[in-house]
Amino acid sequence: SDGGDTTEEDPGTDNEETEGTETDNEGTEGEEAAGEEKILRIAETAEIPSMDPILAEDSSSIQYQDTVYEGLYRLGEDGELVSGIAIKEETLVEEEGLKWTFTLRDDAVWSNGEPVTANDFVYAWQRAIDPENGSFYAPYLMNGVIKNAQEIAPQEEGVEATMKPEDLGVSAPDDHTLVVELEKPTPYFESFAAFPTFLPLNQEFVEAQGDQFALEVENMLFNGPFVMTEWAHEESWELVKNDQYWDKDNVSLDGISISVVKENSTAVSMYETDKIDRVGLNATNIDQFATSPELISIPENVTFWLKMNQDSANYSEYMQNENFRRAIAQAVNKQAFIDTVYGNSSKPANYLVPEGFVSHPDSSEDFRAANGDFLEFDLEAAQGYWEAAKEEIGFDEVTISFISGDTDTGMLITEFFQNELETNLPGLTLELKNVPFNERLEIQKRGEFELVFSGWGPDYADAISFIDMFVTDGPNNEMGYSNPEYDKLVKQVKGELALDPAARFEAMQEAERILLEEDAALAPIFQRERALLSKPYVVGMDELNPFGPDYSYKYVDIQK
Amino acid sequence: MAKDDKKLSKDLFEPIELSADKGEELTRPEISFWKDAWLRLRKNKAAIVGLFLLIFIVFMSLIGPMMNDYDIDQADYDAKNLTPKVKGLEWMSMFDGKKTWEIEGVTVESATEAGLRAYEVDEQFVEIEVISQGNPDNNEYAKIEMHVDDYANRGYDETYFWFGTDQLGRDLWTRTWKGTQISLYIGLLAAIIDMIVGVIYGGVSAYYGGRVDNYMQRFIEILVGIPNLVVVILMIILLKPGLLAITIALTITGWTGMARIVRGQVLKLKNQEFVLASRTLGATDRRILSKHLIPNVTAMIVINTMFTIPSAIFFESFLSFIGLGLQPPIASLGTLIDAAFDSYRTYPYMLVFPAIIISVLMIGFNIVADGIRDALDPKMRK
Amino acid sequence: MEKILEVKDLNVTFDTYSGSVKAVRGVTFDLKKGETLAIVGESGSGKSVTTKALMGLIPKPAGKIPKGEILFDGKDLTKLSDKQMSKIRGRDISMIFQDPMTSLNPTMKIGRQIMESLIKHQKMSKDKAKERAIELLELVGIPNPKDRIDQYPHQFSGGMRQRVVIAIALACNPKILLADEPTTALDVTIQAQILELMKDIQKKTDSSIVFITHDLGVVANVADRVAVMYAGKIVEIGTVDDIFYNPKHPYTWGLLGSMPTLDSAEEELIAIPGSPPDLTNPPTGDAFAPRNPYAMKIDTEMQPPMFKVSDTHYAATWLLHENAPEVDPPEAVKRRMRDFAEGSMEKGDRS
Amino acid sequence: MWKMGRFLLQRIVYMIITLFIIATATFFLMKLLPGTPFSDIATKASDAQLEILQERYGLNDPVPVQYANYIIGILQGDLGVSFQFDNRNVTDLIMDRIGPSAQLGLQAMVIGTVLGIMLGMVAALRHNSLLDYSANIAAVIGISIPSFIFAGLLQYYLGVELGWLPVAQWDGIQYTIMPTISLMIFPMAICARFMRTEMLEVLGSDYIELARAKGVNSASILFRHAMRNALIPVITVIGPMAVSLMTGTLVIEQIFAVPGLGEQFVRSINMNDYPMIMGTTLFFSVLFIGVVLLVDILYGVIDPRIRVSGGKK
Amino acid sequence: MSEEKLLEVTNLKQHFQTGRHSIVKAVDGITFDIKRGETFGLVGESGCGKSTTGRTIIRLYDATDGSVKFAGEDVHGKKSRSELKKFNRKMQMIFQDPYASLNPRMTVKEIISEGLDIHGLVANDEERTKRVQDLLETVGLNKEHATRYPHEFSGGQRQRIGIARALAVEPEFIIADEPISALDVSIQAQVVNLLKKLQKEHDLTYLFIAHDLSMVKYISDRIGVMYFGKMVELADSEELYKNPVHPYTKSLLSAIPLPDPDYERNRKRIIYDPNNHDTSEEPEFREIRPNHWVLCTTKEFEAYKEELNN
Ligand SMILES: Nc1ncnc2c1ncn2[C@@H]1O[C@H](COP(=O)(O)OP(=O)(O)OP(=O)(O)O)[C@@H](O)[C@H]1O
Ligand SMILES: Nc1ncnc2c1ncn2[C@@H]1O[C@H](COP(=O)(O)OP(=O)(O)OP(=O)(O)O)[C@@H](O)[C@H]1O
Ligand SMILES: [Mg+2]
Ligand SMILES: [Mg+2]
Repeated sequence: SDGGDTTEEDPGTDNEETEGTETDNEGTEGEEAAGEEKILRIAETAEIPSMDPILAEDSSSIQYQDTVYEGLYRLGEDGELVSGIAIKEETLVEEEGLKWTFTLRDDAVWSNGEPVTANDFVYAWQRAIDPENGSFYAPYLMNGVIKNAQEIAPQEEGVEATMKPEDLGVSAPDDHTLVVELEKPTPYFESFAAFPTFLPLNQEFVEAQGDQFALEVENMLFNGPFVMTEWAHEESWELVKNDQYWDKDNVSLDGISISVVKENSTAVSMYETDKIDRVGLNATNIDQFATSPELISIPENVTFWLKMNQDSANYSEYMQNENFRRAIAQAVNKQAFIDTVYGNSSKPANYLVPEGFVSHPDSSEDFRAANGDFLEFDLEAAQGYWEAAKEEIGFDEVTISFISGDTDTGMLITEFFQNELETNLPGLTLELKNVPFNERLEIQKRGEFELVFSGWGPDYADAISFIDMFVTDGPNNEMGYSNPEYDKLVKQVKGELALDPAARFEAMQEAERILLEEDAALAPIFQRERALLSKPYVVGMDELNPFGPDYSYKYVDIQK
Repeated sequence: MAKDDKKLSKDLFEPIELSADKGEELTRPEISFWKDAWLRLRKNKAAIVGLFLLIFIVFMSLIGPMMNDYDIDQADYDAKNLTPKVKGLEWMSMFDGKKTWEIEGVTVESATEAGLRAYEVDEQFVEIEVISQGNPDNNEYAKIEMHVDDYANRGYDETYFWFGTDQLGRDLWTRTWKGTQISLYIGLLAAIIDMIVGVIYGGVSAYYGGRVDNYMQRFIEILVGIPNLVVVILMIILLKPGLLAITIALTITGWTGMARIVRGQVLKLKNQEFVLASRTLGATDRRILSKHLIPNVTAMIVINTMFTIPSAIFFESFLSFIGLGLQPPIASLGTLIDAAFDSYRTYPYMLVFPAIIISVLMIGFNIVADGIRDALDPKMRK
Repeated sequence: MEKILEVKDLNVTFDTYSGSVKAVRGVTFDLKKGETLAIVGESGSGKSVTTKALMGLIPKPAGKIPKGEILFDGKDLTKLSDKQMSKIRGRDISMIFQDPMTSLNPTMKIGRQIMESLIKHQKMSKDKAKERAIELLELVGIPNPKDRIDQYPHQFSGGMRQRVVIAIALACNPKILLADEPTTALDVTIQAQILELMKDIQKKTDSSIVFITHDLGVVANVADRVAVMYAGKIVEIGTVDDIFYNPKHPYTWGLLGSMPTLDSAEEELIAIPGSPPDLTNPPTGDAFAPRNPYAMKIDTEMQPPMFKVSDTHYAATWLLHENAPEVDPPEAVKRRMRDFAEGSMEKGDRS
Repeated sequence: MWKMGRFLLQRIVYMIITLFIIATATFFLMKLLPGTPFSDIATKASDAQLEILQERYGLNDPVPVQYANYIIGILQGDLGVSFQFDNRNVTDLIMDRIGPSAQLGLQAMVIGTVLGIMLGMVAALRHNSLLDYSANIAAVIGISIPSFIFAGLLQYYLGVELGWLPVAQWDGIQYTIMPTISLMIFPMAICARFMRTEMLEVLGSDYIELARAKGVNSASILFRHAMRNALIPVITVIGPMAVSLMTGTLVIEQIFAVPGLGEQFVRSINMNDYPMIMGTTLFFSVLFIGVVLLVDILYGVIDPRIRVSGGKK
Repeated sequence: MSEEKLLEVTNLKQHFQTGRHSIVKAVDGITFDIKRGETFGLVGESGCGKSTTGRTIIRLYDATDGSVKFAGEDVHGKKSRSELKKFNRKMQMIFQDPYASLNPRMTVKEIISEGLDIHGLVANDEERTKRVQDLLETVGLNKEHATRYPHEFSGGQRQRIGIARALAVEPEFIIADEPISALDVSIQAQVVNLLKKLQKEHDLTYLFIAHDLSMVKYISDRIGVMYFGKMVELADSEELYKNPVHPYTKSLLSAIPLPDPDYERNRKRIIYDPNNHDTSEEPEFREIRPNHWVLCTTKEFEAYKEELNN
């Protein structure tokens, strides 16, 4: 996620925990008036934290790495996986999904002219899993999926590594063939092929750069649709169409120019003065553009919720009470929340797995279709549960803590919840804590809270990305939720059901139902949409990819 | 001259006894120091205006929140972002409760329609003003101004929010005056800390001079050198947010400027003869500082306080921002301004009122401070 | 002798918080070419304000000249604008200030402070002005003037600073030199040097001097004529001999009596009791009356006009009225007058 | 001259000691900050990985060892590498960012001070006139209203509405105008206030009267005679202020998208980027102490009565 | 006047370090004593070290060398707080500048009662008010003045306040540092008369510093003449005035302007040139006549003697 910036400000795409984003200074692209050059101009809120693929952890790094590098696959115009360096149609999956053989195209080259070979992948993946190199994503994604990854970079406490990076289940029989062996059948492994951690690297070049690799333009080699020509850190960077890219004929833009603008109102002003072509809007300025023909809204696969900590040191008695939780979950007017805090067309969420994210492998029905809504706003019901909880626990008044970020939006959020919950649930008082993002994560980790407002976006196109969070003692559970039935389902999903996509899908739906309907463990609030202004001539940026980079700039065009 | 002299009768030239002491008697009746100061202050018209402003604001901060039925945390989502409306003042566009939106569209009609839809307004509560008809051939949009009577539209016909409402639909009048209370408190606190810590520190440093001064000045440098933010974040962990935290944060950082100023002045004063005189009487250093030196630095102290107070008011909003200040829903002028700044283009009224109050407060304080300085300076007494 | 300056019924008031201070109340005198007029009087009697009025330096807007004329060169200086005045200041009329410690700009080199008016009034080039500045410093007796012009005031002793101030005043050979207590802050030896210097220069340039002081010894040394001021008015004016040997005003008596003589015996000095009146509400009668041992009823009711004693000698006291009783000056003053009359030769030998 | 040298030497020794204490205090205070530089990624990273990272940056050493290493680094002129920007040198990062901040700060200080001084002088000259009152009220408003409000208004009116100036970014002198104006209001107001007070005193002094008696005209009196003598308190105040302006102000930099140091510093703190925090702190302190020293020397230049070594006693 | 020596100053030196290598020898080895009940005048040109002598005696400065004994006790020796306090009661000072020596923000009552409070001489406010009123009366002011501020007074009145402040603690010895230089003549007389009256009434001893010889002569019993940090001549005032020996003294006397125009027209000033001294040996302080001391070399001593006898 993005390097620790306070999260409300942050698009919060990739699977990191995130908090309501108010804005997203989304790319702006402006085109030179002259018309001959198609330059897309965008404003970002922050510097690209890293251009080293194995260190890509945030939406910005992922976005720009995807733009200048290319892996086995990439995301196509509609967000589906398409051929990248590997020719998708020729990929072989054998041994019940345990062995994947990719065939690489022979016309792909690095920006120094050297061809991209299978060895570049082997080197890069080994480099990624090597604990010495400090990649968080590599073990997170590879362990338990790619053969021997777990032994090379064990993540459990006290477990020593028993293998070396060379033992990773990936090999290059020849320059154009890459063989990957998996630990167990993993349906979503395919999405990895488009993820930055799995990008190829030219060993000779990388080693020559030493620890300077990817720090400056000179320290990088590109093989994607664009190359980076200028990188003024924290100020701006320039991408120019890659003339050596194998599919350059299908790249429409001549270049992308990105500037860092932290202040949303400034970005809006720049948009208005025609300096940028796209800008995110937040609650404070969306009203002003409510009628603008240039206003668009893009749904995201990000859900926000209130976590209710059942392990709370002083209030576990309350927090473990199902009626208590249910009362809280159903007492929040989610639409009012969206109107107040974001003012855009985000949708109230009565679920965990976002709408439009994944669909049933057989029926192609959306995940939501079968599961529907849980824990909708229902004041009467909520108050009923509340009374019941009061009775069961035996209290009249209670003060619990509520944690949110210390940004403007964070403050607004806390104030909203304070007002809403205290009004709707008589006797409840929220003690508010607005803390910096870092501090909040620490508090969450230590479990020193009762309620926290947070959200999650997926790294890959599979509902397990969400479902997996709430297994007993899961690293991101953080709220003391534990249900053996739920754990069992998750285990099955990750294990024996791997080869039965439909059953697997349904098991996840069942898990969600248990979590929300039976246990009311989480209070879902909303699924975020981005409101932004986009110049009419920008084409190909009206939807987000379901995971990975937000947009595929390869397919973006400017049509005046 | 000569002629008139003749008329002067002889008895006028009788010698008389005039007591020599008479010349030394007071021509001015004796009045107490405070009464005298007050008289002088009263003569200073500007100071009276300033005093009136201050009293008005203090008074309003106490009375204001009680003047209507809203609470600072009473949110009504349906009433959010309403512009100010005051009964009887509707003829002023500032207080008519109407919002103006600028809308562009392909044609005037489509723009109107888009506006009605986007802002969810019923046509009857809207006045449309066409700014430009647009020209579709030229890709030129039509532009209209839509004046929306939001109160009526949302069914709040008979309601008046004098300063409008905020994003959560809370009454800004109440919040602003409550916030004024807090900011007044902060300003006072900062001034007191400045007076106590800064003045004493600067005074001691300059008075003892030499090595003491050298070390005390280096200490200030160290204090200024260590980043404020680091210290403040540490305090978040150690302290519960609230008045104590604010007080401590202000105490740690607020007084160095004052100390430097006072030091400079005391350096100038400390060799004056009246100080030496006191020393020959056997006065302790403490006495010399508190009775002789500090009272003679008041002018500079007053001026410097004027910088301290607004800085403290905004420092408080910064503290609130990082969770160390006052906790929501309580607001201060600083936090109101901070929060309103983001939407100042859409809802300028949210920014305007607290900004005006803080400015008026400072102007009032300033004039009064100048006046008080003059009034308490015996030299101004004639 | 030709009159170079005429002051007629000059009044100066200051607006203050507590009302308007009538600092100068109808002062009339004239100044002849080449003469020295000394003005004496108690602190606050309006001596400085009078000279400031001559210079057009009454601080505005508090100070005003509600009445009166100052005729110089056929022009009434009270009617001139500040800009016109600034052409006269420093060139035709210049001024020596009382306090050498504070009247030089501490942050400007001595040389520049002298050159300033030369450049302005005489349109000299920088180099010329510098030469002249060195000459002037030499003239006022400052050794090594070449090095000294590049120093700052704090590097000069009090006496030297006062000489610099004099050099500044003399720079443009003014027709009138107003010296406001130029030696009060100096010790006697330096005072004597400076007085000699001023007389010297006056001889050379034939300028007129108005010399303010309250030291009667200094007056006796420099003055041709003397004006005695009290509470904003001139109460007695005459030649130096008139004033010292035939004083008529009780205030003048008081002044003369309060100075110890080097051979006076152990006796009490004759102090003037009390302090001067508040000039916001000047008394209706004679302002000196409350402190006057010879006060009469009329003193409390009417201000005395100027009575003529001789062609050169006038005094404003009812004691000179024909109806007034004859009074003698106090014993000490009489004795002093006697001493003066007979023994100046004898004392002159002393040194 | 050599007296001056000695004085400087002595002050520099003090400066080094002061810096050392600042570095030490900041270092240990920072260790008390919540979280580690990696807490934001800790959701995905396992403890083992964090361990490796901590090891790599030497964060597993006992604090005294870390401290010693850090100080040794400083002595060798090495401020370390940033945590948030992998492997990037702190010195380079500061140098990258100081340019815009310093330029804005300097411009704002110079223009603000000059205008403030003028305003203060005029107000003093026209004491108690309408002009004086308005200048005073303007100064109070300038002090009472935070700079970001001016920034926002300027950006909207001059940038968006009138289109006279670019709304943001950093690409030439015209980009510096609005941030400079927003930044300079505060120093301007302060200078005006102090200058007025001091000027009133100076204008009432004997040497000004003497200058007027010389026939010097008003302008020369103001600029040649009065100004210099009134500058001492102004300099005392603006010295340190200049340092804080030149090392960047978060809000203004954000509003105008200026790649400056202020913004970077705040982020470093939010991210526990220890080397960046330390580096910036030291940088700031060196500047601050240097300016205090400079101010002391300036006292002597402005007022020859204050000897260099007499500035402090 | 008794023969008891109240103050003995021996070889007193006060050097100021003004730069690393520049030293101002403000007072450079002076010796004299003051008897109980007498007035000792100290004259000399501006900057010759008169004030410094006074201030060193009252311990505002620590002496560089030499000793000051007050009533037999060494003033500059180490002292406890209470001893110091006692000393501060016995010796007081009246300052040169009546404007600078009164705190502008204190009322007269506060100023005068400061000493009373410091030394705990009054028990309550009533007593304090009473004492202050008495003191005001003593110095010729009236009690209504107690509530006023210094700037409301004329210079002479201010100087009286300074005197009242010094008297408040009932000292035995008062150093009057040019108490009249800043006042105009008529007021000078008031102050001098007052000082004399007080001396009679309270048996005070004065060290009276001034540069105006006629006033000093009038008030003092004995006079010391200082020049550049050194005492050049010391004698009874009559004697000094009648038979000045040291050329500097002569020059000083000749410069005093007298309020007699005839005399002034004829006056001849004697100019002192320090270079005319005999430099063959270090000058010493010698008694040229009983109780008449002068700083001179042996050669000069002879010459002066000769001159005196003529
Ligand atoms: N700027 C002013 N504002 C108000 N009153 C003033 C001002 N200047 C002078 N005065 C008053 O005018 C009167 C005359 O003052 P002036 O300075 O002429 O006295 P002086 O005779 O020169 O006394 P000194 O011998 O002390 O110099 C005094 O009462 C003084 O207070
Ligand atoms: N604190 C000090 N530091 C350095 N030099 C000093 C100090 N105080 C006095 N001096 C110097 O010592 C010398 C004697 O000063 P002092 O004040 O005793 O003279 P004075 O005889 O009292 O003169 P005046 O008649 O002007 O009061 C002067 O040259 C003065 O500059
Ligand atoms: Mg005068
Ligand atoms: Mg002295």
